[in-house]
Amino acid sequence: MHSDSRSADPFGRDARLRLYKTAAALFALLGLTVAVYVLPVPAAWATPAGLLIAAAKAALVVAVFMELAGSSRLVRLAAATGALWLLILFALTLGDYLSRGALPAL
Amino acid sequence: MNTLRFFPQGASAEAGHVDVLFLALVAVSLAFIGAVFGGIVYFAVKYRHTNLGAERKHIFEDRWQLEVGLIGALLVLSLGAFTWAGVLYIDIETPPTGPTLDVQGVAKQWVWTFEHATGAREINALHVPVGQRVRLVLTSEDVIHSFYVPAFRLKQDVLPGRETNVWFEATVPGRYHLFCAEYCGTDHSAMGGWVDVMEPGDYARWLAVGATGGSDVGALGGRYDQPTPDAPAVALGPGRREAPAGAPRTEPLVAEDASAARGAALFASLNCASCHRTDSLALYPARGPALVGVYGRPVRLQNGRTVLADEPYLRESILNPRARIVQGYPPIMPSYRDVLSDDELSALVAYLQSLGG
Amino acid sequence: MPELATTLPGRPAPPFDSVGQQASARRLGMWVFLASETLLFGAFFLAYTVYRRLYPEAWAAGAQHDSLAIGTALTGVLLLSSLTAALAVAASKARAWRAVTGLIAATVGLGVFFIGLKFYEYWLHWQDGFVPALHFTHADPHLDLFFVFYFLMTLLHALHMSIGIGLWTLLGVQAHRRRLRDEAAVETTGLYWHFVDLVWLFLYPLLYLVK
Amino acid sequence: MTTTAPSPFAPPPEATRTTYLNAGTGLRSWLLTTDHKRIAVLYTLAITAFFGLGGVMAFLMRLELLTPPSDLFTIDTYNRLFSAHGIVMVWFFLIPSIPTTLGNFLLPLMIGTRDLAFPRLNLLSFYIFLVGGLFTLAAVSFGGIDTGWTFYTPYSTSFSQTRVFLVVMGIFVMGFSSILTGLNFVVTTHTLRAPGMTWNRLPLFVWSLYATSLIQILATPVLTLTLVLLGMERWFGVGIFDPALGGDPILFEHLFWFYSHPAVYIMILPGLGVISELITCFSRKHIFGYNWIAGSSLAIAAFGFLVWGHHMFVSGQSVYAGLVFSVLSFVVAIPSAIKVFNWIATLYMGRIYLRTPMLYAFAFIGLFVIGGMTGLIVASLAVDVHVHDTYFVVAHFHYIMVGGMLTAYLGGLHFWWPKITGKLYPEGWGIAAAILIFVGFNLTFLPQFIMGYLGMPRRYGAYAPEFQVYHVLSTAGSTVLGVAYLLPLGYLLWSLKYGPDAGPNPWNATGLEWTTPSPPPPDNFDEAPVVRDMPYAYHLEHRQFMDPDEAGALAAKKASRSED
Ligand code: HEA
Ligand code: HEA
Ligand code: HEC
Ligand code: CUA
Ligand SMILES: [Cu+2]
Repeated sequence: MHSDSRSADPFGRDARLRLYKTAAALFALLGLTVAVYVLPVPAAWATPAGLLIAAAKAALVVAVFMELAGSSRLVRLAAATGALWLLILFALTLGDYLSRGALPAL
Repeated sequence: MNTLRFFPQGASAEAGHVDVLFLALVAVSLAFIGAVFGGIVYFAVKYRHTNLGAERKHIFEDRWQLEVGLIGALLVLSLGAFTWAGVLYIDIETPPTGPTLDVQGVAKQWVWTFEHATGAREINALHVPVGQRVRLVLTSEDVIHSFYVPAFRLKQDVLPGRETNVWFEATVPGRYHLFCAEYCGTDHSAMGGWVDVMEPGDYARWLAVGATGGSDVGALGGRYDQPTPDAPAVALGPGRREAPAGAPRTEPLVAEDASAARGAALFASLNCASCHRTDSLALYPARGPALVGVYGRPVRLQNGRTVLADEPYLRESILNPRARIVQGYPPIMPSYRDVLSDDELSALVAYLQSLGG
Repeated sequence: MPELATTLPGRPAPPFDSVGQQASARRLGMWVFLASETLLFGAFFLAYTVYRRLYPEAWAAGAQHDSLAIGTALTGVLLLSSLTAALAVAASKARAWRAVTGLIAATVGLGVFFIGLKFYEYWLHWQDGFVPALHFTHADPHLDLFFVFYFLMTLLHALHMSIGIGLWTLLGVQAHRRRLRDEAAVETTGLYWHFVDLVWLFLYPLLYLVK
Repeated sequence: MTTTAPSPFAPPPEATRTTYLNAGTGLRSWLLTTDHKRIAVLYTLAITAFFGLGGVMAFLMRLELLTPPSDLFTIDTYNRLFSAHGIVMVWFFLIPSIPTTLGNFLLPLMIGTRDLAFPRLNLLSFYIFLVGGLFTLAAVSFGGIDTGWTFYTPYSTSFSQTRVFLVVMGIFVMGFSSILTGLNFVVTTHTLRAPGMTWNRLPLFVWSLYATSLIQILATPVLTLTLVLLGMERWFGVGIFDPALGGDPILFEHLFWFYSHPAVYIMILPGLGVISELITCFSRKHIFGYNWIAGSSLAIAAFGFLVWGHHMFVSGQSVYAGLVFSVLSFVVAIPSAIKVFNWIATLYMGRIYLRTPMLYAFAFIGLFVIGGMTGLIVASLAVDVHVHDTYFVVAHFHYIMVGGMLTAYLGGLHFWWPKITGKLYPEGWGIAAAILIFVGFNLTFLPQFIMGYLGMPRRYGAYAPEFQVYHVLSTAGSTVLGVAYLLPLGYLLWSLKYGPDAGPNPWNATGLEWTTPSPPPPDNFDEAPVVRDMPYAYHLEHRQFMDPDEAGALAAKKASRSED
């Protein structure tokens, strides 16, 4: 039931190092975002790339900072449900727009 | 006069198909409803607690085969019904291949206006020939309306800012209800008229003579009383659009009376106040400029110029609002060109002139 | 550190039998709430997507008025605050209250800085005349639409931030006095804070990085 | 009628017990309570008031519709009436109805715990609900709203001159109450079940509340956001949904129905759960297909999110989207069918007692099937092109919402009335009212199917004369219905003072809530309960008879039979 599978001291050196490393990775990704934007990549790529990197950042935040990785199945289910329902909202709505040609295809 | 009906008239090629589908669905539904009601009543009697003789060999565990079988059977039945209805829907929604008779339709708060290829226009009435595919190109000037002719089993929402097409082929001459089926404000229930399905010869004659038909401007009354065929009809003949502004029309819609009071009534019935405040108490910013004291006032336009709000400007603002846009406001005011007679326009302008200043 | 999480001190609130049960209920409750929040912001992102694809030029034009530097700085500040928040949660589990107090203070500070910077940016937009309702000339309704989304989305985000700052402040004061009424609250507030941060991670490319 | 012979089921004479009702006195002890049972009572009062309000508006509408022209009220008044009727009934009566009253009261009792996981949050939900409701009431009283309950744009954002903003704020606020209640229920169900209360022993009512809560949590935020956008557009004149400013009204429809279709399952699932409890109890038989009924609640909750576009078949949505939404609408009906099938199978070889709650359960099943089957008819694309926005749809949803959910609510209220109040309601009156409601209901809404297919559009305060016959029938029916609804109000209140004491378990029903005294003590159970049996063990010998009178009568009958 409890998530103390990850041994020892929650605020010990190892635990803190893990958080620092994650933060470092996040900042690296932020740098990458800016780089992709200012470098001469095709304009159409700017946002997709930005979103992709944002997704990577989000995954890190959720897995490490929010401790989803070490959480109970139930908590992971709750998180997954939110994401899945968001997908439903997007898929069926945009499905309508795209299939009647009201939006330019992606 | 009104015979009691249980089932609507059908007057389009599709109506019969829709009815057959509907009746089949009703039959299936009745079968299920009958089974459920029957089952309840039968069991309630048979296994009533006082009925001690009934056999009660309890079965506690159901078998999954039973439930899965039920799901399977219902799935098959449902998919059958879906397919039938879907195919018919596609049929209704797909543009016909052959030539069509095109009619433009404009919906605005509580009036339908149709314009035929010849330029003939009519209000709250639509004349179409029997046996010919008609394509309606519909748009709205304000909110969402819905074009609904029950006898054709046809309905289509009409949206502002885009064109929507519908197709139908009338099969039986006669006069049928036209309704607005999407709630659109105060006089939603009055936003209707009649569809006249005519023999092709009659239709041609009607077009040539100068269309006769719809008898009233939506909001102004008398919507469901079927006009007798020889009642004085209003001519909104071909080419009305070309008539020079201000030229007197031969058959005015309503008796002449240009008083500001009548303008006030029009202002209310046309719902101008939905955009133009005549007081300052509203909780939210109005969509259009306040009209109190507008007459004779300089007005700053979108393009930076300034004009004097004289009578011609007021007329133009109502007939062709997009010609000169007031600064700070979106160009959303609909044109009232097709709705107002000249007298009504004069009455409105008189009313505006009377508003303070 | 001997016994942890399982035997947190304190007594559980009425319906619960143990503090552990209570803590896991809190955690679940917050995650369920965040699932709900996902749909709240998600619907906004959906509307954004539709209009963005309808009016790509207006979007590109609008985003030109944003400052890449400010947007990136905002993102950096938030990432940093996420780190301090995560550290605060970890410290609270170790019951290292001094550290908790300091880390919460840092988080609050970064959050306030974020809001401040955000409002500075609003002020810049105000000077340029892009504030919905106040400035719209309706000359280019599609551009207006971009700014409607820009303002409403960032304001909704800022509102969430402010709530988070409020919660942190409350906890920070309690931790400072060593009188935390409910230790699990640090963890749930942390979850909330990270989620709000995560929303920004998507707002950043969508509102600033448009070409 | 009943000579007060000491009954084995009556509570032993005791010194006045502490119950949740007398545990504290004074207004404060009620208004600041965190006891889920008291909060349930507060909700019951509030939603009864809202129902009365919505019902009176419905009746005024029906009066107006007696004649074709709009003569009783102006057309603007009529438009305000049906809008307020729909809004009040949906958001302030039907959505909170069963979950916040019976659900709030019973969930902790049924799973064997002291309270919901977050008792103070529960009280907060109530006040949020109340604030939202009063906001809306104020708006309805000062100017009203004339957009219908669907707020279609751009009419609602740019054209309506009524108090759209205030009403929308009210519903916006109420939405948080809905989300928080759902959250509370979900967490409670997961974390606070009594020892032995495994998922496959959970009462079916709890399963249905759980499924309902999921919808409340996942759908309501989308409504919240949509209303915010609507309010912003209206307040600031920015064009989010108004095409004149580049907005898209169809997007509004998508967002609105993404919430509002799942919301119709918020409005029916708790009712389905209540019926499962009633059917098995009054058949004195184990529920048939427990797993399937439980699972179908979850299936409805999940699939219910995939069909919202069936409200938009003629809106200008793409034909392909229409096809997808239609086929999924057929699929979502199947879990409902599973439930109906298993209920009927439960009756089979049962020992059926036609008590008031059972009559409501029967009425529910019948009317729900009519409403559901006509739901499938309107889900059939080509037919919906004709019947969309006609009285056919109005009849469809009243059959489910009034014939279904409201009936289930009344059935549940009668069933648990003894538990909630400790008093028995008068059975004869109960049966009479149930029958009268059934008759009045059908007379009101059956004619609407016919006039709907004839082409009578909805939201019409004035209509073409040929529909009048059906409108007159409908109005006549609503009069009967209105009177019938007043009956329970009367005799239930009467029973509070004059009703006989109920004892802990007047129905000899299974379920933890019946193991504690009625009304329950403030902490629900004197001893923490432990569950050892399967649910609904009505087949066991000691569950067979409902009350001593009946036992005696049956024994006598048996005896007389065996004699000849
Ligand atoms: C509690 C509320 C509730 C519930 C539960 C439902 C349930 C269903 N509804 Fe209804 N509906 C509304 C409330 C509800 N509805 C409202 C308020 C509106 C109008 C909104 C507005 O515009 O104002 C509406 C409108 C509405 C429409 C749009 C009509 C239109 O505007 O044109 C459609 C279209 O598909 C629809 C379909 C369905 C279906 C398929 C179900 C299904 O879930 C029904 C499932 C049940 C059964 C099928 C019965 C049991 C089954 C059997 C006995 C076995 C047989 C089964 C099979 C053959 C599969 N509903
Ligand atoms: C829970 C939902 C619910 C309920 C219970 C009802 C109940 C009723 N409804 Fe309603 N209805 C809706 C939800 C509901 N409705 C919705 C969502 C719409 C769509 C709105 C829209 O288009 O936007 C609608 C629309 C609607 C219309 C269509 C209007 C139109 O399109 O023009 C009609 C017309 O007949 C109608 C009639 C009735 C009737 C006769 C009842 C009867 O069942 C009511 C009977 C009750 C009474 C007569 C009250 C009796 C009690 C008292 C008098 C005691 C009062 C005092 C206290 C308790 C303090 N309703
Ligand atoms: C949909 C909203 C809307 C409706 C309905 C509407 N108007 Fe307008 N009207 C506007 C807007 C917006 C403007 C300013 C922009 C423009 O000039 O087009 C305007 C401008 C005007 C002006 C010019 C005002 C000025 O200050 O120069 C007049 C006169 C006017 N309207 C009269 C009317 C009358 C009369 C009616 C009813 C028959 C009416 N309007 C209905 C939105 C509306
Ligand atoms: Cu136009 Cu309703
Ligand atoms: Cu639906």
